[in-house]
Amino acid sequence: MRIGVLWNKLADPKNIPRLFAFSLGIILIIGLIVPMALNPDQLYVRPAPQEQIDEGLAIAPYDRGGEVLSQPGIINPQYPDNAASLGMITGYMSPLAQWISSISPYFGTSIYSSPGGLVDEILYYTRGFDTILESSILMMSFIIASWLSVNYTMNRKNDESEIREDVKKAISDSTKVAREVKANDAKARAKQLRRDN
Amino acid sequence: MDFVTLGGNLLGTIPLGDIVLYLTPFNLFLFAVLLGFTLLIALSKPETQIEATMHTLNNTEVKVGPKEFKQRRFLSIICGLASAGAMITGDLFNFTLFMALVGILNIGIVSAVKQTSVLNSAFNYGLIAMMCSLPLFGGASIILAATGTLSLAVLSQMPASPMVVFGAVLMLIGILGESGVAPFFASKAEMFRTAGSPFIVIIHLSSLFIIVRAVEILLLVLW
Amino acid sequence: MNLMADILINVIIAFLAGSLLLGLHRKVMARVQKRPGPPIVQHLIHSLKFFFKETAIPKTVSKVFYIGIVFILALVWIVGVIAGPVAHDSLLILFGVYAVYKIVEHNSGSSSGSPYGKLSCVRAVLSAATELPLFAAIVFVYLITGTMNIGEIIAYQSAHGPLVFTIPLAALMFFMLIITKSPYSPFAITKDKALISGFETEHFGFLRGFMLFSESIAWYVMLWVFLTIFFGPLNAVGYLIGMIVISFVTGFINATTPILSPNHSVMTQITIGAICFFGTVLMIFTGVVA
Amino acid sequence: MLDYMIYLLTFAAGLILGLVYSYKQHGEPFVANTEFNMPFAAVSILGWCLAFDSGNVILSAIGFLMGGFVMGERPGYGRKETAVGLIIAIVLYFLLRWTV
Amino acid sequence: MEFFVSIIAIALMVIGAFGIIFLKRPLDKIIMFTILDAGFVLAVVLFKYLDVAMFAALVDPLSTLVFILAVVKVNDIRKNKLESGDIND
Amino acid sequence: MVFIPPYVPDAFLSMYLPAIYAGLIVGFIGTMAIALKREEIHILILTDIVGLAMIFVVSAVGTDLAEALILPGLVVELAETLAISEILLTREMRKIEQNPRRNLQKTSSMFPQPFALNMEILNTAPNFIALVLIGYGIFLTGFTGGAVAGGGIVFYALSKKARGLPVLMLDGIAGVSGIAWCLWILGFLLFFVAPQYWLLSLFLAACGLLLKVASKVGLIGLLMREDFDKE
Amino acid sequence: MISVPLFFYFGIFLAIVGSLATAWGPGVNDPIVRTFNTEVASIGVCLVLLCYNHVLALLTLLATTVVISLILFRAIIRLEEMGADV
Repeated sequence: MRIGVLWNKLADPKNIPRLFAFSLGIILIIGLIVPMALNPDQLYVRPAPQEQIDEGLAIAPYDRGGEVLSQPGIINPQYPDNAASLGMITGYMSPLAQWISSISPYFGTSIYSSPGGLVDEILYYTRGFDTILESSILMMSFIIASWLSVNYTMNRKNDESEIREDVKKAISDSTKVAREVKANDAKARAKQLRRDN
Repeated sequence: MDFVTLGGNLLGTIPLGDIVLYLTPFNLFLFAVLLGFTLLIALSKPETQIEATMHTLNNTEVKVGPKEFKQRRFLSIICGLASAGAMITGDLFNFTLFMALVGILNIGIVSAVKQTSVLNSAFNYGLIAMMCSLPLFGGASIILAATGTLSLAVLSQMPASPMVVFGAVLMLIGILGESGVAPFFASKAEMFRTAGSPFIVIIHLSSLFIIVRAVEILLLVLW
Repeated sequence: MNLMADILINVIIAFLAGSLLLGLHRKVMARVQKRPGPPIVQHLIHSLKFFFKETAIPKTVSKVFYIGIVFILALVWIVGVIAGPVAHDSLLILFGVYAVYKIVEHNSGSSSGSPYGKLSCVRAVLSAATELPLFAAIVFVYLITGTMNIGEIIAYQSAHGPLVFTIPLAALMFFMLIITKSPYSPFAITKDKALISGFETEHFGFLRGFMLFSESIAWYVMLWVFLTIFFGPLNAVGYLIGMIVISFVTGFINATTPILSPNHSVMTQITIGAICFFGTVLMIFTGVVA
Repeated sequence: MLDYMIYLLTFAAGLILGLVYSYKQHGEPFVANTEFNMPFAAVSILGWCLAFDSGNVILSAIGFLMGGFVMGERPGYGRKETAVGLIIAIVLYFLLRWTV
Repeated sequence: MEFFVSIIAIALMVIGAFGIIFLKRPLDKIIMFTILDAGFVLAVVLFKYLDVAMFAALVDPLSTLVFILAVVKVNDIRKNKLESGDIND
Repeated sequence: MVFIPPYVPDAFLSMYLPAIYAGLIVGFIGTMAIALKREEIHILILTDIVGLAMIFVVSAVGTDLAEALILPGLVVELAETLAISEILLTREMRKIEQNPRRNLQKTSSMFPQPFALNMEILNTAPNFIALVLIGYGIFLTGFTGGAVAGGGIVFYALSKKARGLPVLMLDGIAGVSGIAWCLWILGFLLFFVAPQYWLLSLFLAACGLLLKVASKVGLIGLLMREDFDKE
Repeated sequence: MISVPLFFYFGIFLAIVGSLATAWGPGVNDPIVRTFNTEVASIGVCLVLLCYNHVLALLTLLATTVVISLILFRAIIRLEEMGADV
């Protein structure tokens, strides 16, 4: 193929996602031969899987120590000096959560995120700016979607009469279409019957 | 590699927990330009696009309706602010998030128009933007796994391992797709064939500046 | 010397030298095509003339941008002069200047409401690909010298010899950018004559004057950056000869090549850029480059 | 840098003056003039020599003005004169440099 | 004990997964999806996260409902199209 | 009792490689399928798989940070899917609108039509399940709570009989979520300006986010009930 | 003690099988079927998250999966209703 023809194909928007996907896939598969290993020196390290629940902690798997409103939990962020009340959120439990933790050891997930807990500390405090962005992304896409549906795709004002007329015009204007419809009708019924059996 | 060799002397930082925004002359220049353009966008009214009509001697006017105008102006201002934020952020994941925000806003700015060709390219660009979440977030988290940090200040002091290079390559392809350059230009370029010049300029502006910034970030990470 | 005076002098030099060089460029093209061509000073006279013409603003424009954009264009290239010849600052700032220049090109096309400007604007988006070779070139310069500061790059070159001998392919990439930005170049899709004057079509009077003014400065700054980061420490005569030679060469190239269709132009640039990029990477890894 | 600016300004002024002057003299359509114009050649030689070899800012500026005047004539005129002037000036420049 | 429950959970999930993939009729797929979800809930219970299991059990009927609605409506539309002869095959 | 180890436990170290390879393979499968597919709705569905690969790669790090990064990433995937599918619908509708004769068939309709379906579960269960989900979501707060409560609202809205787009309600929801967003920003800033009020900031942030996400997800339900509605 | 690796590898297996089925499974030319098959992959991802103890992420994933499939179904159904050819 001549290179010009190839380049012309690249100018069609429809081909671009596919080309992008293809190049991304190639790079991903190259990743399989790259030597990879997890660096054990990480931020916000968590205990081994199931360790806390096996020990029977009431708020497993999110127990990071600390006492409610008095002692901060243990937490290991990048810049501890930028966060003045570090660990307090991790150590905090709402009264309701405290009550639930006293009755059963199996509700740790719910308890430690209501509100407070480690993930909340990261989401709202040490990396709160990320969450602002994430929720802004959410908000923006909903603005786009709801604007489109309120003003266009779901807009009842241009519904009913106009669309019906369009349909009618489309059918009545073209006798050819009508004839085809009739012809195909029979064919389709026959096929449908065959398929049902 | 540190900030100083790339962008000039460090003028200051804005600490927000783990995410530290920083300012060098280079970042400040980009930031100021983006804010200036955002201000202009907030002030200006869209143009009327005049085209010749087929088979007659008349002209067709393509205008931006009042409802559409409000929506698009809002989205463009947010887009300007988001890309301005991307210019000064000092955190890898934060940067990818800014990019994702810019991507979705770019689609939103043209989503209200009537031309199907524009919508078509917006849709295709949207598909790319969705796929980009894998290389962008994935690349950032591979770098996180390899080095144990996301802060650019720390990353810039670390030597690059093959894994970091792979993460950076992933991020690079994500950035290329999201900002629509190189072989992926078509989907984004078609989006500009619509009226509303003050709004579509921010699409172009944000993607160009993000490439500029991305190169700085990749240099920081890799060397 | 006073900084403001320095900036002013450099801007005036950039404007005069840039417009004379563009005139020379046009003359060379004309001679290659066996036409007498306009006098060399014509471009300068044009630029000055437009400041005294009546300025008309079309009804359809988006006014703030339509007027603001020409000042931004002029401002941006003055920043380019400051960051380059005056202060010897970071290369990345010059890169940012170039990026803003593309935006201006884009927006002055689209803000007018004319279909020609619009097409030029869409093509400006397409040609965002020219950024990448420029980047790659800057990155390679950075890799070799270990700095982004123009002053330090000059110092490096005075110690180790011009960079063009070390990384010729990167210089080629940069040179391609210069070709792209030269008038009538095969890659100048935004100023294709099928689009009248491209993005400038609807700018009249002093607005056009400002545009021509900034274009002259842009040409000077780009040549200056190219000569500075690849040909080492030069004196005024060296710069003069270098700029004239480059104008000659681009004139020859542009006179003999047809303009490419938009997507072909973009992909050609990207392909050349990619080849040069991988070539340079290969040279670095095989140890050809010290 | 100031001197370079002055040179450029005077050179451009010379170019423009030359253009205006030669259009006053010759209004006809384009002709490639092959005649060698002695007075202009003298101006050109003097101008370029002053510009390159005087070593004084004001004299050089005047020289650039004169050189530009000849060089800036309308297309087809003043080419040979400029060439002669430039060659002589450059040769003189090197002679001066090597002998002194 | 736990090992046997694990095996049961995995078996449920395998059956569900392959059922979804290989069965032809959409309604069968929905049933298989319920089986898959049941296996998953079992696994969560094994991991002793009861609140998550509760939530999964609540969401299960929800997603099933969404699937049923979608399948029924699509069938409706397709039948209409076939009957009226809009599509030819 | 050691609550957090100084380094990543061995279990996560050994799980990293399989997880990330799985992520790469899933991503490869998804992208290749996209590269081979032509129909756009199929590509839209397949991007979902690519999003799953993203979750793999991020979660493989196995720290609390990784979890905090997944959470919003998921919501973003959802949001982008919604916006893009809406654009696809708009495009097709515009196409039909511009050329109705060629594109409209007899049974086609630009707007969702009711269909006959009578299910017991739609009459009895919704109030209860929706209530439980919303209550649980409020208890959880934050992103997760928002998603859970939003799921409840979706379910409730789906099983309602009213037809027609409730524009007024949409506006109200948008207003609520805007205020919630402001709450959240306020809480975030308060953290750094006045750290002693961290508890207040925490509740502001958490409740703001809950309201925001829940109202947004609930909005989907309102939009959807046009499509899945009974006669 | 339950075997975490067992569920971990099984989750990976389900995710890969599910994505393969989504990509090239039987009958996937029907978009409804394709959307069904993504559920398999997402349950696989859920298992992996469970093994990593990313429980809150798991909750969110469960909730968003339902909503995403709802959105996709809506798009599919509307497109079919319109008779659009995409």
